[in-house]
This record gives sequence, structure tokens and C-alpha cells, in this order.
Amino acid sequence: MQETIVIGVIGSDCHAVGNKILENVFARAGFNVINLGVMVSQDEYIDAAIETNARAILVSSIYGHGEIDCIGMRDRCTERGLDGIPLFVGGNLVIGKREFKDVEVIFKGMGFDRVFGPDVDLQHVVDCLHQDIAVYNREHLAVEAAA
Amino acid sequence: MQETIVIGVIGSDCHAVGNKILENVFARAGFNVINLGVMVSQDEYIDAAIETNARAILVSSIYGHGEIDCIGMRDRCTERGLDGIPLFVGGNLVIGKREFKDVEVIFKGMGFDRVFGPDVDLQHVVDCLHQDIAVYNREHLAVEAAA
Amino acid sequence: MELQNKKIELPDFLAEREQVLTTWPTGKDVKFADGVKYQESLPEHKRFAAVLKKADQEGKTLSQPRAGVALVDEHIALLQGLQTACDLLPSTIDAYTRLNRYDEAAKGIAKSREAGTSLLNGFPAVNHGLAECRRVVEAVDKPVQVRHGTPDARLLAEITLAGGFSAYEGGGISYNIPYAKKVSLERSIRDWQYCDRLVGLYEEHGIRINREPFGPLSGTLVPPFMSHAVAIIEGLLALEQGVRSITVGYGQVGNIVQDIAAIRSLRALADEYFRAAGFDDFELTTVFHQWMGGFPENEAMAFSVISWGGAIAGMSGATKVIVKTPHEARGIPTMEANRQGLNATRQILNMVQDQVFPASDALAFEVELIKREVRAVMSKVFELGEGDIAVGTVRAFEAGVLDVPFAPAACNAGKLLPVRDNHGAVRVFEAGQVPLPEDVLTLHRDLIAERARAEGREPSFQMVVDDIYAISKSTLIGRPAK
Amino acid sequence: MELQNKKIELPDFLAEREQVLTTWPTGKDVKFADGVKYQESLPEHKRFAAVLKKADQEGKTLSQPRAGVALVDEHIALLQGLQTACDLLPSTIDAYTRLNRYDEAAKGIAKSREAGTSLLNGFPAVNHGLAECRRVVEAVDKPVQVRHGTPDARLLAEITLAGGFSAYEGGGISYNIPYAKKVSLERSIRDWQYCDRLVGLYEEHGIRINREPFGPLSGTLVPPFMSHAVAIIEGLLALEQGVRSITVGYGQVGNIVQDIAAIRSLRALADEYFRAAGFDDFELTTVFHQWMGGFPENEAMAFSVISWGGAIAGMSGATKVIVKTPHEARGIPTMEANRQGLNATRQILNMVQDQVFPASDALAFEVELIKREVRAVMSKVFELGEGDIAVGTVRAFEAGVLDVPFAPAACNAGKLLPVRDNHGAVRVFEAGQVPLPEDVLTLHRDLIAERARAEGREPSFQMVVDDIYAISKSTLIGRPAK
Ligand code: B12
Ligand code: B12
Repeated sequence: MQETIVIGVIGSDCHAVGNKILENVFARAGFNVINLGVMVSQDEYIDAAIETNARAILVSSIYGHGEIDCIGMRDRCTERGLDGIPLFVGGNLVIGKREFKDVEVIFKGMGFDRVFGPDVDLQHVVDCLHQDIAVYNREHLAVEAAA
Repeated sequence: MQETIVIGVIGSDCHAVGNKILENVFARAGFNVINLGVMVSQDEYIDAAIETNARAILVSSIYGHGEIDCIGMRDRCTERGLDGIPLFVGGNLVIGKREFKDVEVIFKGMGFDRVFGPDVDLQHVVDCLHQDIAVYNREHLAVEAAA
Repeated sequence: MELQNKKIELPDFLAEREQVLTTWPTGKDVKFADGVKYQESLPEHKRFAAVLKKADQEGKTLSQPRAGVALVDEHIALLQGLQTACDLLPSTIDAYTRLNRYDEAAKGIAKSREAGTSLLNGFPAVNHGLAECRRVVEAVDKPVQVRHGTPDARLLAEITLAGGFSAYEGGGISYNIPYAKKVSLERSIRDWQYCDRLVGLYEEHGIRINREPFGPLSGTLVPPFMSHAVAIIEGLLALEQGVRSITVGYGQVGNIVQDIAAIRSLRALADEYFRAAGFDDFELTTVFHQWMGGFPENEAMAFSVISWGGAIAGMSGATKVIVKTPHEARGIPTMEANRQGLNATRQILNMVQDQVFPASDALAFEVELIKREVRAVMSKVFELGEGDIAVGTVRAFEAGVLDVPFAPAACNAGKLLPVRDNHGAVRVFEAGQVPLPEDVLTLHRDLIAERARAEGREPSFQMVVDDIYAISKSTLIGRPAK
Repeated sequence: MELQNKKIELPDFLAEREQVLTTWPTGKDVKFADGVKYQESLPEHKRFAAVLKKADQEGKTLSQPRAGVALVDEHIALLQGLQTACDLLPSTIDAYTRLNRYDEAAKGIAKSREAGTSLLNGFPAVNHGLAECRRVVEAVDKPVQVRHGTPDARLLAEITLAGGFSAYEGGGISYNIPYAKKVSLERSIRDWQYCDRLVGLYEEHGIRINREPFGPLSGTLVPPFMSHAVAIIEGLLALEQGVRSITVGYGQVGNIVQDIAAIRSLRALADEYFRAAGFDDFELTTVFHQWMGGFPENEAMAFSVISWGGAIAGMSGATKVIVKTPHEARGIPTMEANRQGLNATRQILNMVQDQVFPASDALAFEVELIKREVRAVMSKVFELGEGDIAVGTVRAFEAGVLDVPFAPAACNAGKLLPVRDNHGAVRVFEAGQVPLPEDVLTLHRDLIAERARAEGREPSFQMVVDDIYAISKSTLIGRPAK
């Protein structure tokens, strides 16, 4: 089954190149990719995910304001009924050159399931997606169906 | 009065370029420069200084073995009657990139009056020479004359 | 709004101005006469246009970093730390301000105060306002330019120019297409006519402000002719509004012959088009941007990319070079990293300064090729605009005649696909609707085929992707792994 | 001793060998047959000549650091740390060993053990002996070369070649003139004939050892023609003794045209002279040394010097490049600094690898100029030697026909004074007795005069001194401060 995922670059961020590559990679990996492009607001991701019944949201932030733009994203998902939807974030997430593990702590703290640096191997991300979507389908959507 | 100074590169060191420049600079500054060139042993400096009645010995070490080659130089001078002669050392004195102040401590510990890094301003060295030779002439040679 | 390339009438400008100055509270402090007086008070060595002109006359290449942080005192400390290692200073504006989201910039300022470190990717000049901008200008001893990426940069221009900045980067195309998503080109060109008109007004009052179209666009495999066309159009639009000091720009692609040919042809073409449009009293200079695409993360490797850019900038004869840092792949550089980039650049600029890149058939060929490509595109733009370059530009983007690779703007066709040839020069793989002459297209096709043969694969989007990553993975050309 | 360029008779060689092996206790472990067997056991990818040949065929430029420390385990760790960042490995020998002062080297080893850090500026291979050398070779996965500066390198060669090193740098001129003070040229040439004969003997037994005359000489403003003449002579001497893999070298001067012309002419001339001497079964490759003179202390600036060297090495088509480090101005580099130099070099090599430096009149002119200069010098050397190049070389140094600037050797005239021209190329300011054609001398004089005019001063020794310091002070040409 072709799973749907939503991707885009959050906030006021205009970096388009990585986004075009992510679309290409995930599409070739068999996903139905809804690409919102650059400068996407939290609600735009969520609208798209609800509309397309997506199984994961992948947020990019390249320009450094990720630490501000991503605040509250998880709560907003939950609020709007996307309970437990896999939330990935990747890119140059904070201002300046900082240790990746510190950056990871910040974004995990915000409720992102997976945090990736700019040099991530995208094949690894595809694997993570399959894995997390499987769990999501089993746990959350099963619960929903039962409810 | 034209003071005589002895210069040369100590040990098995073949670096000749700085030595040629030092000769040129000190000669233009008015010194009578006895240049022993490269690969000079401790005794060769001292022989030359005695022979020419020199007022200072300037040792170069560029190749990194300075820390070994310079051991005992001050004692040898004293032994051979060059009591208190101004002893300068300069160049890339030790192996590796180390803090200059640590290098200075080592060579001052060996009895060198002045220690210089490779980026020293040679005009400053000329000033130091004049100063130290004046003191040497006053203190040591006066003593000698009195004796 | 009826867009046309025509100097904005003063009354219309002033009426618009009143409105612009109310879009954020700090606007109310700006008085034009006071701005002129303040600019007049700046000494020659802090006037951007004058310093550029001198360098141009002496055949020197000046260096300039990018730098900007959230808070004024920190920003001053940063520029003071950099000015001993460079010739020209920037103030890079944060991304919220670029999109006129001053409330978010305000939040960023507050959070940065809390965090004790800048959480913004630039200096929010509008929020800080006129007096603070002057504090910046006064605290440093080199000319300062506003560098940003703002489709509607009217208020920013009002505040920073009255604030003593003496150069202003950007343009209605170059600060829309790579930087925005939904801003119409009519809108951004019109708003930049305002900025240029403001600069023209300063000019009328004896204050020369330098204007610099942003050359690199998306920074990613942009063929020289396309960025040249944009730079020339923005130059023409600026001249019409009264701008007189113009620095046309170009982002390094990494092939020595193409890069040197690009700067040479850029200068020649700009001069030619500006004169053909009836202008002859402008000061034209050039800027070379060190590689603007993805950088290697390894800092030693990054130094080589920086250095190579510096070498080509110097040998091409560019008037200034915009300098990257060893932190590029990762994040906003520290002052120290920024200084390292500048020092590396200074060394290589000094080393190539007196060297002449030899005249050769290969170089002449590449210069001629770029010139023909630019002329083909420009004449179509004029044709579409029925003689009006502003109108022609909007229609050309609609038609895909002007087309910037990898740009986010909705009004950009995105059909032009570049790829490197077997020597690393950027060529056109898919032309989309860009009207290159048939023989030129054949040439590009042949050059790309040569590479494809060498790699034993067909040219494809994967080849393009490989090229996008290449420099960050330590090569120029994205060859398949053996 | 009657010096001549003639293959040493085997019995004479063997008799001498017996004596050589007794000059330090570790010599007794060396057995030639065992050395051959050991060399035979090395896999192809650890054989220097084979790896060079492959690179040459593929048009690649390989990178090689300098590195050596006092103790074996530390030396192994160092090479292991470097091998992931380079193509070829070195073992740089310490300065005591270079002068056969093995007792002092022993002291240095002892003191290094005590200090817990290397107090020697290289790896004392003779003191460590055969088995320890093999331990080094076995611990790494790339070919290893002995790099030194030893006038009498006979014992070192015996031990290291039997120890599995597969390349040996040096020569009777290039390891005397810049490295020694009182060693006669007859002596060093004769001792290097021994080394070459040893390599020839390995060759006769099917083991190809690469030999590399040391190109840069004093590393300080050496005009290309002079180092070319030395490299060609050492190549001829080596060929005569049976050497078959030869890498001729050159130290960067910093002017792009002169440097590229130097590598091109070096290869062409070496090939020409080697063939003219009746050899046709040699493998010829080239090595480009990144700037060998004084470096800037600022590491970012040093990176630019390194990178520029890498760029030119790549574009000149040199087979390998010897890499400097950001610590160069200060001291023996740490492994990390050495890796940084290699990483920077790798990046730029990869970026220029597929670029062709365009053919131009300027380049062709410079190639032709160097060729004429070399031919003029070489024909005088042959003439002085009455056809014997070994004899001719000794007489040529005596006569100042061969003359290396700033070299310490007493047998070097030191009359040749180089200085940069107005574009940074190294020219002849005072020719001494070097027999350059009159029109060539006039050309040099005119080029230097052009610079002098530009600087508003007469050419002088001060100008030379300014050039010596220039790169370390961040410029190529030592212009007077304005
Ligand atoms: C090209 C570029 C630009 C171009 C962008 C053109 C365009 N519209 O796309 C231009 C010149 C316009 C530009 C502008 C700016 N830029 Co910029 N830019 C770059 C640069 C050089 C390359 C980016 C790129 O295209 N890389 C290639 C792609 C393929 O890689 P990528 O973007 O990283 O994406 C990959 C990964 O990150 C990862 N990934 C990304 N998202 C996600 C999400 C998930 C879930 C996963 C798994 C993976 C993942 O996968 C992607 C594909 O491999 C980088 C530095 C660098 N990387 O070398 C700076 C950089 C990103 N820019 C930066 C900044 C700050 C800006 C500006 C604000 C200007 C400024 N102050 O300097 C403006 C942005 C304004 C705005 N509104 O956004 C900073 C960000 C700083 C920080 N985070 O601390 C960088 C890092 C440079 C720096 N060191 O200062 N930029
Ligand atoms: C050129 C050079 C060579 C040439 C020398 C040619 C010749 N015969 O002169 C060659 C290629 C032959 C060479 C060989 C070696 N070199 Co070398 N060489 C250099 C280099 C690049 C420049 C030296 C130079 O000429 N500088 C220009 C002159 C003008 O400056 P200077 O020599 O520093 O002298 C000035 C100052 O030091 C000062 N000064 C010097 N002495 C004194 C004394 C007093 C009293 C005062 C006040 C001032 C003073 O004033 C001088 C004039 O301004 C330096 C690195 C650098 N500096 O960039 C390495 C360097 C000096 N070499 C080095 C080494 C180790 C060697 C070798 C052992 C090989 C090796 N292992 O790498 C061999 C030496 C063998 C031997 N027997 O000595 C190391 C020394 C390392 C250390 N100290 O830790 C250096 C620093 C490179 C490095 N980072 O590894 N080298």
C-alpha cells in the first residue's frame, strides 16, 4: 500500500533545494508525497495531513529559525485530532554550529519523533518512516478503528 | 663603535634563508657580523666569539631540535671564559606548535637571555642587542678590566 | 497597479511613502531631509560607492562577509570584530524581517535576549529602528551595506538608508524568485522601483547609495546567462529610478573558465545594455560570490572552496567578493569562523592580485557564448514587454523565458534544468521555454552528452541531484560512484 | 675516487656494501635476497611505482603528506591516522639521521621516550632498524616512501628498502646543496649512485622501487629552470644505475602560468633528455610541491596557500602533490593539522580534476622560455663534463653554472639571485655564472624593471628579501608598504 506523507519547509524559510530532493527521494521510495514547498505554517501541514489521511509529517527547517517555528507543533497536531502521527524534523535546525545531540534533545523535547541533521542518509530516513508508520498504523489507527 | 656579534644556526640544522637575512639586517644595523652559517656546534660559536672578541652570540634553531642542541650552551660559554656574554636564541625552537611563553621558559631555563619566535620584529632584536651589550660592556667587561 | 519601467513621479512616491512609513511603528522616525543630512556627515571611507569606485580604479578586489545577529550591541561587536579582516561590512537581515513579519522578529529579539544568544538568522533592522541603525554605522569604520532577501523592502530601505547604510542589496526579481513563494512579480518589481526611487532621491540630493542586484539567485547551478539577464534587468530598472552606482553580481559555479568568462561578460554586457538604454553617467562594478550552493561540512574542505572562490574572484577582476565561512554547511558562523573565511580570502586575493589570467581561445569562446545566450534571452524579454523591460520581465517569467532553477517562487516556471558538463561548467540540460539559439542548445546538449558518455549513463534528474550534492561531498561534478 | 656517470660494477658495489652495512649496528640485519623476498610479498596497492603509474594513466593527481616521529608505535599511529586522507604515505626521516649522526638520533629517541612526545623532527629509521621498518609498512595500507634530505643515504636505503618501503626520495645534488654545508658534491653524487645502484639491483630482481629527485631544493624562489636541470641530471644518473621509475619534482612558486608551465616543461624535458641518453623503458611521473617557502602563521591564511597549491597541482597534471599543513609556519604538524592539509587538498584536487587549464600564448611562451633556459644550462653542463653528466655537474657547480639560491652548501656558488616580476613569476635578478642566453637575460631584466617601475624603486637585495617574506606576510610579491 502506498502511504501518504506530507513534507514542507516551515516558517519563513525559503530554502527550496533540499525540499525538491526530499520529494524526489520519498516518491522514488514508494510514498505518495504531498509537498507543500517552502514557507509552510503549522496549520498548513496539519490541514494537508488531515485532508490526505497522511501517515507522517516531515518538517524541514534550514534557515535557523526552526527552534522558534517548531514550538507547539505536536500539541497542535493532537489538538486537531492527529494523535500520535509520526513527526519528523530535519535540516539546519538551529542558529549556529551546535552539537547535533543537543539539537536533538531540543526537538525531541518539542515532541518530534525523529530529528535529523543536514547530512543524514536519506535511505535511513525512508527506513525510519516505514518503521514508525507501521507502529502508528498498528497502535493509533487500530485504536481509532476500535473507538 | 662597531660591536661584533656571532650568528649561526645550531646543530644539524640546514635552514639557511633566515640566517642570510639576519646577517643582512644586523650588518645594516651597524654590527660587525661573524656569520658561521648553518650546522654550527656550540664550540664553534664560542671559538668564534673568543677569537673576534664578540659582544653577543645569536643562536638560530629552525628545524625543531633546538631543545636538544642548545642544552649546556650557557655553561659551555662560562667554562670557556665568556662569562655573562649575551646569549640570544630564536627560530622554530621546539618540535611542534607550542605556546611561545612555554618555549621561552625552557630556553630561559637553559640560560639564554632572550628568546624569540620566528615572527619576531628584527628591529626590536637590534634594540635588545644594543641594550644588552651596553649592560655587558658595563658590568662584565668592566669587571674583567678591573680584575 | 499598472507596472511600467518609468521613473515614479515624485508626488506618487511621496504619497506611497507616507503609507510605507506607517507599516511598523519605527517608520515614523524617518525624515528624508534628516537622512540626507546624516548621510552627508559620513566620511568618504565609510561611503560604499566611493570605496567601490576607488577599488575599481585600482583594479583591486575587496572582500565582504555576511553577518547579522538579533541584538544591536552584539551586532556591533560582531561587525567590529570583522572589520579588521575585510574591506566592506554587511548587515545581514533576519528572515522574518525579510517577509515583513516584524511581530515575529520582535518575538525573536525577545527570545534572543532571554537565551543570551541570537536566535535570529540576521539583524532585524526595522524593529530596532533608525537610531539603532545609526549606532551601528557609527560604531564601525568601514562602509556598511544592507544584505537581505526581501520582496517588499520599502520600509527597510527607508529606515536603513536614513540610518546611514550606504549600500542596499536586492531587486524585484532577485529578492522575489529565490526568496518568496507567493509574491507576484508585479508586486515585487513595483516595490523595488520604490526602493530604487528612494535611492534616486538620495542621489538627487547628492548622496550616492550603491545598489546591488543579488546575483546568485538560488545559488544552485544557475547558468551564468540567466543570472546575468536578471542582473542587467534589475540594473536597468534601477537606473530608470535614478540609481547611479550599480554592482552587478554573479555566484561562482566552480569551473575556472566559465567563472572568469562570467564576470568579464557580465561587466561588458551590463555596460552595453545600460548605455543602449541611454544611460552614461553610472558607476558600474561587479561582485563575485564564493560558491553559493551546499558546502562540505569538513572545515578544511570548506576552506578550499572558499579559497578557490577567492582565487577566481581575484583573477576575474571582480570589484568585490562575498566571502563564505568554514561553518557554512552547518549554521550561522561565529565571528571567529567568519574571520577565518575572510583571512583565507585575503591571502589568496593578495596572491593572485597581480596575476593575469591568460587570454585564451577557450576563455574567449565562453565569453562569447554567454553573451549570445544573454542577448537571446534579453531580446525576447524586450519583445514580450513591447519595449518595456518591467512588463517584459513579468511576461517572460510567466512564459518561462526567464526561469531560475530550484527557486521556490510560484511565478517561476522551474522548467530550466541545469547540469554540469564533463569539465564542470554548468550547462542547460532542459531548456524549458528559455529561448536559446538552436546551435547553442545543441552545444549544451553535446557537452552534456560527452559527460554522460564518460560516466556511462544517460543524463537525468539523478545527474542533476548528484551535481547539487557534489561540492558538499568533495567533488565538483556529481559522478556516479565507481 | 674517480667520479663518472657509469653503472657501478656489481663486485665493486658489493664490496662497498659490506662496509656500508657496518656503519651502524642495525646494518647487519640487512640481507639483499631477503629484502627482495619481502618486497615481493607486498600487494600491488602498497607498491609505490605501481600506484603512481596507474594514477598517471588515469590522469589523477595523488596526495601525499610529510610525516615522521621519533618512536615506532607513534609513527605507526600517525601514518594510520593519515592514510584515510591521502593516497601515498611518507616516512620523513629526522635531521640527525640525515647527517648520519645515529648516536644523536639515539639520544633523541631516548629523550622522546622520557618526554612522552617526539623530540625528533622525523622518524629515525636507521636506529630502529629493519624489523621495525617492516612493522611500519605492515601496519598501513598504502605505499610508503622514505622522505629525507641525506647526503649519504646508503645505509638508510639498505635498511628501508629491505624494510619494505617502495619509494626513495633524494639525489646527489638535491640532498646535498640544500641540506648540507661541507659535503663535497663528488661524495654525495657518488653515494647516491650507490643508492640508485641498489634500486637498480632490486629492479634486476623484479622489484620496482620509485625514485624521486627532490625538486624544490631550497624551497625559496628557485627559478624553475634551475630545479628542472637538477631533476633531469639526477634522473639521468639514476637511470644509468638501473632505476626505472622516476618522479621528477618541482616546488610551486605561486604564479599560475609559471607553475603550470613548469610542470608541463619538466615532464617534456625529462622525457626528452632521458630518451636522448638512450633510455626508453622508464616510467616517468611528476610531483608538485605546495609552496615550500615561508608560510603565513595564521592558519586560515595557510589554508589558502595549501589550496592554491592543490589547485595548480591538479590543473598542471602533476602525478602527485606534496601537501603542507596549517601548522607549517610554526612546527612539525600534529596528525590533525596534517589531515586538515590533506582534506583541503583533496577537496580542491577533486574540484579541478576535470578542468582543463586553457591553452594560451602566455602559457606556451612560458613553457618555451623554461625549455630554452634548461637547454642552455644543460648543454653547458655536458660541455663541462666532456659528455659525462656526473663530472659535468661537479664542474658546473664549481663554475656557478648550476647555482641554487639560498642554499647552505659550500660547493654552491650562491651568486644567482632570483626575484619576482610584476606578476609574481620568479625571474633572474643576478645570473652569476649561469649561462642563460643573452635575450633571455634581457627578458628577465625587462620584467624585473617593469616591477621596479611599478614600485618606484630600484631592484635590490631588499626586494629579494621582501619576496622571501611575502607569502608569510600574506602577499605573493614583496611590495614596499604604501
Ligand atoms: C543555497 C542556500 C541559500 C539560497 C537558497 C535558495 C533557495 N531558495 O533554495 C539562498 C541564497 C537564497 C539562501 C538564503 C538564505 N540562507 Co541559505 N543557504 C544555502 C546553502 C548554501 C545551501 C542549501 C542547500 O540548498 N543545500 C543543498 C540541499 C540538498 O541540502 P539541504 O537544504 O540541507 O537539505 C537536505 C538536508 O538538510 C536534509 N533535510 C532537510 N530537511 C529535512 C527534513 C527531514 C525530515 C529530513 C529527514 C531531512 C531533511 O535533506 C535534504 C536533502 O539532502 C546553505 C549552507 C549549506 N548547506 O552549505 C545555506 C544556509 C542554509 N542558509 C542560511 C541562511 C541563514 C540563509 C538566510 C537567512 C540568509 C542569511 N542570513 O545568511 C537566507 C534565508 C532567507 C529565508 N527566508 O529563508 C544558513 C542557515 C543558518 C543556520 N541554520 O544557523 C545556512 C546554513 C548558511 C550558514 N551557515 O549561515 N540560502
Ligand atoms: C624553506 C624550508 C626548508 C628548506 C630549507 C632550505 C635551506 N637550506 O634553507 C628545506 C626544504 C631544505 C627544509 C628542510 C627541512 N625542514 Co624546513 N622549512 C622551511 C620553511 C618552509 C621556511 C623556512 C624559511 O626559510 N623561512 C624564511 C626565513 C626568513 O624565516 P626563518 O627561517 O624562520 O628565520 C627568521 C626567524 O625565525 C628569525 N630567527 C631565526 N633565528 C633567529 C635567531 C635569533 C637570535 C633571532 C632574534 C631571530 C631568529 O629571524 C629570521 C629572519 O626573519 C619552514 C616553515 C615556515 N617557516 O614556513 C620549514 C620548517 C622550518 N622546516 C622544518 C623541518 C622539520 C625541516 C626538516 C627536518 C624536514 C622535515 N622533517 O620536515 C628539514 C631540515 C633538515 C635539516 N638538516 O635541517 C620545520 C621545523 C619544525 C619544528 N621546529 O617543529 C618547519 C617549521 C616546517 C614544519 N612546520 O614542519 N626546510
